Amino acid sequence: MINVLFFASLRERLGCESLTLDYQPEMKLDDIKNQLMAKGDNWQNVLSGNVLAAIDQEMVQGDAEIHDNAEIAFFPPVTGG
Amino acid sequence: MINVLFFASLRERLGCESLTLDYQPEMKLDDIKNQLMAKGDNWQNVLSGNVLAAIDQEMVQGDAEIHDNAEIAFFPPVTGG
Amino acid sequence: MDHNQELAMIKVTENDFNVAEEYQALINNNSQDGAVVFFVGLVRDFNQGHSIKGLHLEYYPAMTENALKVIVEKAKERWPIGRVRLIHRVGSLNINDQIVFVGVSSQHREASFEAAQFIMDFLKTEAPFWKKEVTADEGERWVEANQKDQLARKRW
Amino acid sequence: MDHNQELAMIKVTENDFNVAEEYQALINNNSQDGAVVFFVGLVRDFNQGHSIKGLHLEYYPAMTENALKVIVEKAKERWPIGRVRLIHRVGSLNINDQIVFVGVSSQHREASFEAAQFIMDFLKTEAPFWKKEVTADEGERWVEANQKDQLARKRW
Repeated sequence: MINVLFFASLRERLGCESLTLDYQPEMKLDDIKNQLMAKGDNWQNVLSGNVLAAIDQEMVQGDAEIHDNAEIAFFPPVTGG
Repeated sequence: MINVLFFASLRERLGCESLTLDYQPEMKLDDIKNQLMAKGDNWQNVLSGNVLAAIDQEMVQGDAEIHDNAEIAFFPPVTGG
Repeated sequence: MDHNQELAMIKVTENDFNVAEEYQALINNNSQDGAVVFFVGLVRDFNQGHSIKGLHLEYYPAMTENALKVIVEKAKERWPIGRVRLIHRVGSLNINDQIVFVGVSSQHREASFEAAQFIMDFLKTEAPFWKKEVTADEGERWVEANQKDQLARKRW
Repeated sequence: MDHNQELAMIKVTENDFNVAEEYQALINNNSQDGAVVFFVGLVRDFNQGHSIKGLHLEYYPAMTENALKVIVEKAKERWPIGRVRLIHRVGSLNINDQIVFVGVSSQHREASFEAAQFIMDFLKTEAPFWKKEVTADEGERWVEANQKDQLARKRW
């Protein structure tokens, strides 16, 4: 199982805070993203924008590998400070 | 008349806090300095080092002109902050 | 308080902070450091063309504090600094409220100034916080990330 | 307090200052500035190879405060800053005593950070203050001007 979290404007625009996906061997972050974008036009639109991602609370790029039980997070560019 | 002030290590090494000199038309700062250096070996030594100067409380270079009643100050490089 | 805790205090909290107390924690029993630099960020009344009434700060609880630790560690590797204190608030804030505090001590001022700027530049671009503003004219809006902050981060 | 006084407070004094009060004076009724940077310089226990017991700060009473005003004016011409507070102590100081405070507010953090550094770099090289240290090993000695400070000043 993989836990996927969404934050801030992504969470609001998707109307979703978290979901779970089945783990497949050799998955990369972009595979997860493509799977989510296939959920519909809104998912496609929102996730094709400027979206950052983290695996197990560390920022990663699209080619990062996923392990079983990973916590994946998608969020917009950060605006703290 | 011209008032000449000395600060910090210059004051201590010269053993002098202030003195007055007669004003001469077209005097420059370097003329004052040369006049003071002629007072003896110690004055020569101390004033030939790295010495800053101000006329009427503004930092100036050696070619600055002196006016009557000017306040001239000589001091070492500053070390505040 | 153990040694590490004293050298770097990092906190993400809903509570306000007290600048005088943070300053004391940077200088108490610290006679080797002659320089203290700090930065406070506050909620302004106007941002990105909108008049602001307040804001809400969202974060990623499992990740944010650790992201800040990584940034502070990078600063410590890069400059000879003494103590660091970094506090970032989350939740609902009003105009003039304090948002963020970064305090750095060092022997000489250059290290403190540069490390404090480095920490802020990385915090602004890499730490998972998101601001939603309550505007006077358009209701609520998510603050957009700033090109200028990306550039500031790239200079290091 | 008139408008100018509020925007730039400059003081040369034997008295200590209170960082919390200075911070309040930078932010009170100031909802347009989202950034406050400040620097505090303190007496360290070790300098230029000597263990220090205290120091005496000499200045040029007729000139020093005005020299600081000129430096602050230059900073205000160069960056969009709000308020500036600059305090420099003179007379006898002990280890850990506060020597100098520079506080700057601005809308965005870059201006405050740069202006505060600019003010310190010019103060260190152009404002008539001289430090005489009381050392543990060699009695009293005048602090020597620092090549690094000259370089820092030249970057602007």
